[in-house]
Amino acid sequence: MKKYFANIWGTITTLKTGMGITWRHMMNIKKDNVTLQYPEERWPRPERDIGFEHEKYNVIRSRLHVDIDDCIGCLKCERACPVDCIKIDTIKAPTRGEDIPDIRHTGVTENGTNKALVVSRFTIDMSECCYCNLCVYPCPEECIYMVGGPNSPKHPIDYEFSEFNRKDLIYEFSKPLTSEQKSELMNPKPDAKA
Amino acid sequence: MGVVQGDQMVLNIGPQHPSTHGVLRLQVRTDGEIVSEIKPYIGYLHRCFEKHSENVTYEQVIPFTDRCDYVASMNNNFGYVVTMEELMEIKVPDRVEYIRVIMAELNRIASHLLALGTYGLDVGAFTPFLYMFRDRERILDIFELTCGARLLYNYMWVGGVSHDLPKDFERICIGFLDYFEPKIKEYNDLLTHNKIFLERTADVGVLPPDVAINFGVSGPNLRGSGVNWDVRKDEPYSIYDRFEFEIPLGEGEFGTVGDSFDRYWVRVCEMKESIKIIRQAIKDLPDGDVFQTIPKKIRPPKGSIYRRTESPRGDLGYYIISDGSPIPYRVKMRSPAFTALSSLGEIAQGWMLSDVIAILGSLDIVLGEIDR
Amino acid sequence: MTSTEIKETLDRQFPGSVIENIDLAENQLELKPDQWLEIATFLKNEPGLSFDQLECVTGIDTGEDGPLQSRYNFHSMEHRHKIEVVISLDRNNPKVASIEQVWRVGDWFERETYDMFGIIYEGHRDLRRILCPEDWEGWPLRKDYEAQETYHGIVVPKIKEEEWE
Amino acid sequence: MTVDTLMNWFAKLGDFPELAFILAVLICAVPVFLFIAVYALVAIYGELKISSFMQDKVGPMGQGVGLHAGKWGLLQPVADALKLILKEDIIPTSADKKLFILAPFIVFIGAFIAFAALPFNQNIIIADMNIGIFYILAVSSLGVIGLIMAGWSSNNKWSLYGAMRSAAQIVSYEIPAALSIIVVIMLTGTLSMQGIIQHQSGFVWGILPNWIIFQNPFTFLAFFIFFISGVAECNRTPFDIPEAESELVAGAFTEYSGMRYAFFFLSEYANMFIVSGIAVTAFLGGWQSPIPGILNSPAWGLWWFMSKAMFLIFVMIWFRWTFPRLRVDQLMNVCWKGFTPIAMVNIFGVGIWHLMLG
Repeated sequence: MKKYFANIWGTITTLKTGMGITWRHMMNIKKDNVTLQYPEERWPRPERDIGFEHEKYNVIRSRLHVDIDDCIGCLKCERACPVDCIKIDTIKAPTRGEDIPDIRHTGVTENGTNKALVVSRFTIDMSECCYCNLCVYPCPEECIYMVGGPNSPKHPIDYEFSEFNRKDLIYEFSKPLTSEQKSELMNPKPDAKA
Repeated sequence: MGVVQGDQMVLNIGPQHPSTHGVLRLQVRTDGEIVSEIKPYIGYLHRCFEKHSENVTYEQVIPFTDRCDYVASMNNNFGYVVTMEELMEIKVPDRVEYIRVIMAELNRIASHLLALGTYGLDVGAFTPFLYMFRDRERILDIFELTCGARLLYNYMWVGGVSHDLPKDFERICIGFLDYFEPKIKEYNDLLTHNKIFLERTADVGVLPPDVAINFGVSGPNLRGSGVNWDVRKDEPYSIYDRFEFEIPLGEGEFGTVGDSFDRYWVRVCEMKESIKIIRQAIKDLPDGDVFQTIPKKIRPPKGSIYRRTESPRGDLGYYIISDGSPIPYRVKMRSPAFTALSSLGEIAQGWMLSDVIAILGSLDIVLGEIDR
Repeated sequence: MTSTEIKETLDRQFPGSVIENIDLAENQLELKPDQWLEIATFLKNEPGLSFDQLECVTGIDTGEDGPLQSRYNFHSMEHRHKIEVVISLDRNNPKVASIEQVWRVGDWFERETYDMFGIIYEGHRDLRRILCPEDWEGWPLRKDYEAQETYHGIVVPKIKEEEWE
Repeated sequence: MTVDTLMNWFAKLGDFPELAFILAVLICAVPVFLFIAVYALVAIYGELKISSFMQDKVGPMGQGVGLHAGKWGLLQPVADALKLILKEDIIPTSADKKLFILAPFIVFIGAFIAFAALPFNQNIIIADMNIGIFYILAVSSLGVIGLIMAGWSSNNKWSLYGAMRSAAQIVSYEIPAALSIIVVIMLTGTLSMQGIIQHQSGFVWGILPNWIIFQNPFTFLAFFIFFISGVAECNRTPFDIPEAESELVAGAFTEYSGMRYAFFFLSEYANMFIVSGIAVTAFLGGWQSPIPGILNSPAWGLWWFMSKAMFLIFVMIWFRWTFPRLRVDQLMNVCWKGFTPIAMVNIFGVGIWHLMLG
């Protein structure tokens, strides 16, 4: 009998404690609220003072970006990708380290490397990307990297890069080449060689 | 005149069901509300982790380990890199070890928060779930700050970590711990000590210690049965032998040792122990370069190794066989949730349908890890 | 007990069952498949060994024409020692006794190994595929595995197509 | 606005009693239906907001009409209702079609006709029957039939489980609820709703209003037993095992969609109002003001009744977002081993108290 009433009493007190907690949360909603009204308000991205310059290096992994002018077509990132979402085609440049204004190809990278190859295709399928960051590290020219967040000058609202069409998630970074330009590059005219 | 006999009904819980924690199918034979037989069917989330691993290089396996136990990716990475380092005989700098321990323990808290929250959801309490998710978000923010990803980190690498800690990491992390520690009491008041919750969990789904060992159940589930076994203490890997922490055991406070409540309660206590470990680790965090021991090319010597580590769900074992090439010959993952789920048929037999859900929740399975 | 002592104990109890194999590491021992169930029961019940926990069962395909291996990792909660048992099986007829009734966890582990390697565990009460669908063909983790063309009319993708379009 | 007044008014126009009756009933039914619909929108909005506040979020919000859900998300319940109405109405092929279609209406009718005897204020009561409270208790359990029909006709195991559970639950919890109401009937000596309320005017213990809940400790207990049993009858957490979403998906409503589901939804909220209405009438003085003697005009009466009922509905919502769910057998234990004996003892207690001190 005693146990019976102790049981009832325990039930009442513990339930009361629980109700007190929800009540307190309801009353303090102004202070406790953790949600934001998404399209109007945006979540402040964590400050990422990681010791690098923000503009150059951003730790957040939202989207891959390639500075195609710096790419030397070494295929290291393609090999590093565990899901094979990077596809690179290259054509041998007529002259090493020389600009080709027709196709807006620059011959020298920012680091001073002379490019031997013209990157005719650099496609990243972001719908397949697993955001593992593995392609970023092998790059000798540091031209492929993850961007995102408010610090990023390239894609300021990067966590919202949704598309209506799956094909739009296939990013093409290389400069567009027409088929004539391509064949011209592949079969260089004798005078270009000289 | 025969005996009145109830017909038994076969009921399929899942693959799409609110409380199977993923895509799991339980074929349940019921007599009214009483469940007389349970057969779990798994494999709906099979993504060929082991087959994949045989076709990618060693460093490319790490993103796949992330996706096995997607709730505790750091611990999965940790287990893999610890195994690989033992195979390759790499000694990583102290700073890396400390960073790894901090991250793994933070992720253990995050994973337990999810486990406890969804367990509350399984027995019908909605609000604790959202409170726990609120705090889990803060941990994910810390991870995002550190490595840029919120869920699938690929943070720990063989021989190091992918990013050094941000400058004010210590302040942020201690700030989180100070915020989080009092919250555990709130959860206890709201959910754990709630009489209805106790009624639902205490004495339900008792897993006796010998059965638990026989079924290979590990981690909090095993400790809930009162078996003192924690890989961090008993087979210390990384630098866990440098920290002082206790191993909470199920005591059968409100029922029998090894009931659902004990498994739940062990997780609550483990969060406190993890906080202790993180505080110690942050205090002793040494300086150093985190990248110096990362090998240029991972080419382990010929041989095989089996190593287990303590993931939030239990003993996470990696069996790696190397043939000397940069591509693993075989990677086998011994997932703790796999063995835990295999015991469900035994412990949930004879309970009611609602209890089956409660027991399943108390085992804290992650289907991504079971099906791999 | 160290692994050499365990080896000696086993050799004493079951003469000729332990195969010397120099390729294996120190804590591994290779056994003949014949007496496996008896040895397993001995491993569990012998007070000096008392391997009460079966940590892991895994299969390994040793290559082209090599044998399949079934490997078991044991651990003793009481003595805190461990051992790994390797059993080599004929590739074309991989059969070994099931230890599912000694360690219940072996149930799913053996099913998984059966699923992936086609190793048949004799005496297993419910040997079905576990991760793959029941009517899947082939043993995926064998090195000579080739995926089936179609499954219920669905084309099984093999190599990713070069173009996405 | 009682049916009787209307019929008397029609009688003045001419001698057609049958037609007058039908007309009067129809005229009364339309406002009640509208009331239920509007009240359900308010209650849904309240539930959304209160639950969100309890969970540290703000719930539906918006920056004005046309954007999201209007100012403070006021349009959210309207959007919910619209969605339910516009959704495709699916009837499973193997369902028992007639029963499947009929079930939601029966459930709704059970809730709907109970409104006839609820006294909103001194004048607004559709039919002030002399067996009012008995009538409400009787018809509000009509919904069980609909639930069982829904569960059976869906031809789905989850639905069947939900229906069986809810039948057992509702039938069991009728008993402690009715036993607590007996206490009220003992004290007031009437079954009429208005009679019960009129009995509660004036003061008790000097300062408290003479509501039945305050009259003696046993009635205080009786109120809680009635209210919690009422929560159980509404199938709300912690007694929501019939539709326990983490166990039974959605219980008896699993196969329903669109308009039919909306009817179940509506009747759940209507039931909440009825339970609160009875509790307010029987224990909390109905439309009586909390300070007896002042603010007792019919308009204030409506206000008092509604605010008391809404408070009880708030408590139900509060329960739902705080507690876990009970198991089936525990639910029955609470009913048969907890509430029923206490309610029985209560009757004696009230009787003895009334004899000795009353």
